[in-house]
Amino acid sequence: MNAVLDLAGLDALIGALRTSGRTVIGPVLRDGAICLDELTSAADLPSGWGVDAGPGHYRVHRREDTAVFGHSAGPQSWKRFLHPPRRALVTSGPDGFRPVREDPVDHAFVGVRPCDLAAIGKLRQIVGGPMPFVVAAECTEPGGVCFCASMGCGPSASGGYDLALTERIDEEGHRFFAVAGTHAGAELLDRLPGRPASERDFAQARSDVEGAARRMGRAMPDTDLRALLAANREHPRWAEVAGRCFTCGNCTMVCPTCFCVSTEDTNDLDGGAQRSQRWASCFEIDFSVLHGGAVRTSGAARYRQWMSHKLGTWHDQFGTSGCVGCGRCIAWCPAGIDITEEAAALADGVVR
Amino acid sequence: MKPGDWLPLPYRVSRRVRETGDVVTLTLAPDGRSLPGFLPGQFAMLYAPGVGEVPISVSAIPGDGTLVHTIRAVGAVSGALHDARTGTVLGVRGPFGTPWRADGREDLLVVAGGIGLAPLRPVIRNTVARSPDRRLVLIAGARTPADLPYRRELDELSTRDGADVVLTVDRAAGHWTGRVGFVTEPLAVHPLDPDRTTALLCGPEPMMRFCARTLLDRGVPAERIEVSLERNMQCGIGSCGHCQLGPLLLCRTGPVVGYHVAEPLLMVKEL
Amino acid sequence: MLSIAVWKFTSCDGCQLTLLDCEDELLPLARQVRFAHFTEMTSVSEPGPYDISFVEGSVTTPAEAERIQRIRERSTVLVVIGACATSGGIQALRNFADVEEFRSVVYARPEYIETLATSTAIADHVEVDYELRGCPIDKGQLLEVVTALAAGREPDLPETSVCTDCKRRGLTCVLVAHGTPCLGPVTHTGCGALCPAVNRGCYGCFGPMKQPNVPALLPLLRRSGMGDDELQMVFATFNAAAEWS
Amino acid sequence: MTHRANRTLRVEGLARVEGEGSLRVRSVDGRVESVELIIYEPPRFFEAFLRGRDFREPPDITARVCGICPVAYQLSSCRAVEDACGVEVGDELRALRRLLYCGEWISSHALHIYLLHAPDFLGFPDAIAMAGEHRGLLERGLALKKAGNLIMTAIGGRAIHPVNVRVGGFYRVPEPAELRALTETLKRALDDALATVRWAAEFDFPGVEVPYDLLALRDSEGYPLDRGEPVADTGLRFTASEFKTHVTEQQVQYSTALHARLDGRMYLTGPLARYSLNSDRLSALAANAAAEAGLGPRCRDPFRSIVVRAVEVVYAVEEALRIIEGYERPRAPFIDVEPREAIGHGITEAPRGLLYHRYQLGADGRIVTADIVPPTSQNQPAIEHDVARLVEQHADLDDHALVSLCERAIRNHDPCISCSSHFLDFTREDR
Ligand SMILES: Cc1cc2nc3c(=O)[nH]c(=O)nc-3n(C[C@H](O)[C@H](O)[C@H](O)COP(=O)(O)OP(=O)(O)OC[C@H]3O[C@@H](n4cnc5c(N)ncnc54)[C@H](O)[C@@H]3O)c2cc1C
Ligand code: SF4
Ligand code: SF4
Ligand code: SF4
Repeated sequence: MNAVLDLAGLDALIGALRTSGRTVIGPVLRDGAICLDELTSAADLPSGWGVDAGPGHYRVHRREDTAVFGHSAGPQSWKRFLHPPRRALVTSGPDGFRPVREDPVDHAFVGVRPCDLAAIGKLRQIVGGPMPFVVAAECTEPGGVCFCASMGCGPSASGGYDLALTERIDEEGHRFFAVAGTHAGAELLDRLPGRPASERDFAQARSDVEGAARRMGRAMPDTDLRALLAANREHPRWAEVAGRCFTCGNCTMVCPTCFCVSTEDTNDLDGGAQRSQRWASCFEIDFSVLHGGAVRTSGAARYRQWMSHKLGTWHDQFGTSGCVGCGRCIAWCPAGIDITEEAAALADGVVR
Repeated sequence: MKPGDWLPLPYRVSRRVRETGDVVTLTLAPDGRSLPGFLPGQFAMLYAPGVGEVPISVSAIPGDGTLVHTIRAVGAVSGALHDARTGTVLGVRGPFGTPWRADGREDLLVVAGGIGLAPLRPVIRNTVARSPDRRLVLIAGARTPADLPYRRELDELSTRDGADVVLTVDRAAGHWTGRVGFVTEPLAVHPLDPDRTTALLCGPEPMMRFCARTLLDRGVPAERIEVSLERNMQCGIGSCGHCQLGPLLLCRTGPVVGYHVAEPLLMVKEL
Repeated sequence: MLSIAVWKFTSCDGCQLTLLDCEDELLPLARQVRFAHFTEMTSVSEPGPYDISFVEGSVTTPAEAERIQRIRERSTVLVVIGACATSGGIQALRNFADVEEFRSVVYARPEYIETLATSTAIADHVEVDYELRGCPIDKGQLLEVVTALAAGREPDLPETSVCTDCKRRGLTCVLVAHGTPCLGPVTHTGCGALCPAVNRGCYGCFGPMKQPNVPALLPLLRRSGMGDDELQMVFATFNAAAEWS
Repeated sequence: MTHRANRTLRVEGLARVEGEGSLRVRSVDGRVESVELIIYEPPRFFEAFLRGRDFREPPDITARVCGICPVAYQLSSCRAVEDACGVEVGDELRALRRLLYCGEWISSHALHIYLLHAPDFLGFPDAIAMAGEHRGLLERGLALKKAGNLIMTAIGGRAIHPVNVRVGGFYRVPEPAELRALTETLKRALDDALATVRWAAEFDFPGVEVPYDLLALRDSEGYPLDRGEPVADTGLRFTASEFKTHVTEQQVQYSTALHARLDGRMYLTGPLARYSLNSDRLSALAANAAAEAGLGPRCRDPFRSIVVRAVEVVYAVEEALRIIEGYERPRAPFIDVEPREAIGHGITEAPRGLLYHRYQLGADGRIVTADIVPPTSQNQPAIEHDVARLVEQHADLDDHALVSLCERAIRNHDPCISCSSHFLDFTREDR
């Protein structure tokens, strides 16, 4: 089922999701970036804000139009809500072990870009958890660090959403071509104030998204990445990247699929203890610690782990790539290290 | 995250046997619900409440619902487990990981270093109990004679027909009249039939590499050499990411791995 | 009951004040531990030995160099707290200057003042068991050390960058998104990314992380507007004598 | 009874004061010959290494002088640098600074009242022992202290060495909601503060009056915190830039802190001086609490400083509530400050009294010279004098009792020894 919504329709969509008891999360402008936060209405969306992103560089800028989804991936990802940065697991005390039960939050995600939609799928494959209601925003405007097309994860949403919107602003106004992906999505769409979509609406939306595929800022080399990384574990490039890499862990933290956690105990002052987990990164030296020391101490080994896992061994472990091409790790790496460039260097046998 | 996966079951220490100066064997009895059965080579995540949780293999499988673990105190958590008195409640999750593939009829060669004997002990016991005619060679090493666990059992084993027990230590001390040196030395010369030998190795990584090399040189194919690998493990269910060794997630596709898979990975520094 | 001693060397008192800033925890804590020596808080002073000694401040006088030895001998676990104790603190700026000149510039009668030419970390004098970084230390980390040691576990004191906590908090990177110079990528975490949370770049008060890649940061700091002088100064303030590279 | 003609009293390691110091009193024939408050806190040379640093650095650097009153250092230094650069922040940013300062006053005073000073009056070695019998009391004190720290954390990022203060204002100004979240806590704190005044008023006071001149700031409106002009009860009044012509410092052999005089006379700064010169500027509620506690318009009894501090806490909590209520987010978090070749002075009222900063800047924005006079070095001669008088008046006490009385006399002034040792006059004064 499809329809065309205007901004009021989008607002009604957010309103309807809220009335159904869901916490609606979507993009908002905060601290000079497009962040993810609770939406109370469509007015919270970053209308007219776009993004310039490059390696180690990100700036929001005013757009010429009032598009609300006209920005590429920001500093946060939906991982924050599906796999929170810190989470209590188990408490122990005189009465034994108990799981920490959090009040389940019924989330609705609005404005999920196709790369992130793919990421949600990959992440949930590993960490599980309830599926939120997802309103995808098809990508009509990729950013400077995007390469989802070359990862097969965009720019069009290929499923996993309840509703998918394609935003368009032209002489005919500001509107969203909406497609339902699930029964729940169709039912909701049915209740929204929109008009039925025409063949033309459909064609326009498709051509906008196809156009986006041609405007990706970057591309992953077209090769068997898994084989490439497996074959290059001893490549001199690793030591070279290590010269630029801070091992600060930013890339893994912003990556929408990096799932690693460390567990820790905390003791309260009355004899009880709590076991909890927090986001971890393979860039942390302690990550690989064994009695006697860490396995990966050099920056080169840690960078190799990250990239090889994302692009290579993820296939062995989970049957798919760990990268969706959202480009966050490129933009938010302070040093601007570019996973596509590093892959290309391996593929071409280049050492800087 | 499925919280159930992270929720330990309470087990009570029902027996505590001192093996060496820093090694004990604990028998744990379920304090309520019990976990599914473990296979030799598999491990549990043992939780010392408020201190931490670490992977520990089963060192015997009594079959009565109890779990037996042999623990060497090396740090805070293993130290707390080692110190747990009878009656102490510990948390247990499991079973996790791959078992030793040692059910065939061919000769069994078991090579262990130090506490590495613990995960291999169930295989030895099963073989003795179920396949009395199967040839069994055990080569075990330790730093000093006092660090060799299960001494009585090993002595008993050595009297069994068809079982060769070779013990060696890095440094002799006390009344030791046996061998001094690395396990690779007896391994290089001990009679074995490479065409019908399955080798199981457990111990420090360099030791396993040297032993595997020796066995390959003697003609045992990599596919019939198994090693038990160690990496940092925090979940046991493949979702914390710490135990990666290249393509492997050792809590799931390990810890027991065929040497044909392990070798190329172990050759890479800091993988 | 653990006996705890708190010692002051050359410092500002801020790190030990952190203990008194544990307003909610102080009374529950007092049921688990005994303050056997803590001049800022109590007139009681026991001779020791102590289960845990917290040492604030750096060594800047011959008497201090003497005193830390005696404290070490009487302490089972010795925890150094704060930038002064872990790296010599801001007063270590003298290490790069002429202390005689400092002394005469500041004092009318320099001969009255007994001071060493350097301000040094406690670990330069005795063996240290745990290190709490920061100028000042973080209250949560302080409680973590006490509760962990009381429970017999290893304190959880990550040695990675401030960035990891900045991201866990969901903050926007000020270096990437605002072009604000930030030492987060090379600074030891533990503060909870306080500065980025107020749109400020980290100025490194927790000192260098393990294996900091400072050379890689310099061009970025330059690009975001820092001159050579500023670069010099930003690494030479609260942890001037720490190993930034 | 050990009335001895010649005696030496020693207190090694004064407890429940901030920093490290000791006391030596020598008396001959019942007359006190010398009192030495020995500050062996090693010097840290702040003024020396500030030379050559950037003009934007003093707030962060000088905060590290003292972990108990970092905000005072940050704000005195900001004001001095801004003075040198010829700028002043607007009312909105000033209000936020004042709010931050209220936080420090509340926290620092609550610390002193409950954890350091009250055990003296109730006869305990420390607050934790006191809590053994009066748990509720310490809980109230800690709650009050926490309220102050919450204000500092909300604005400054952390309570000790806040990260959000800069020359010209702040790095980030809080959203109104972030501050209003504190209102409930502060309302409870106001009740606690009032209860603190009533409680402290009931203590036993030996009833002494000090003779020194009193020096405090006087603001054009309100009780002085973040600005004002120095005034003395002698009628003396001068501007910040004249501070060093009236206040002179001298080095003494036994201490790493300098001793200050006001036009050659011994003087006191801090709560007693502030209150005595500004009691007309208290809010109605605070003034009322003071009156009920039996404080007149002036108070010269250092033992009663605990009551004065409690009154100041009432004022600071009320002031914080007032500022939060009227708070609107300033348009910009800071004003631009361009360096120039000039000298600037800044004085604010730290919890312990006047804190003076002076910076000479070069045209390139580098600091040429720096001078800082903290409250404790100004009060040090007066503290010693207090001790001397007590020893003479109570010569009949045994050593133990006399020593503890001396210690109390010192604690009355809440000396911050960490601060005082770090500031010695920058210019050479050989006398
Ligand atoms: C599959 C497997 C089976 C094991 N079986 C046994 C056994 O039967 N008996 C035995 O005594 N030991 C066994 N170990 C080793 C044991 O897990 C470590 O000795 C233990 O984790 C050390 O933790 P600690 O806190 O005491 O020491 P620390 O050195 O303080 O370790 C700190 C942390 O590092 C991690 N860590 C350190 N060493 C290891 C390690 N070797 N493996 C995994 N994580 C580690 C843990 O997360 C630990 O909490 C096994 C390890 C693995 C991976
Ligand atoms: S590896 Fe980089 S581009 Fe790929 S999904 Fe992660 S953050 Fe995005
Ligand atoms: S790249 Fe690193 S942090 Fe990310 S999932 Fe893989 S191992 Fe974990
Ligand atoms: S962000 Fe950096 S400077 Fe700021 S508090 Fe943390 S460690 Fe200190």
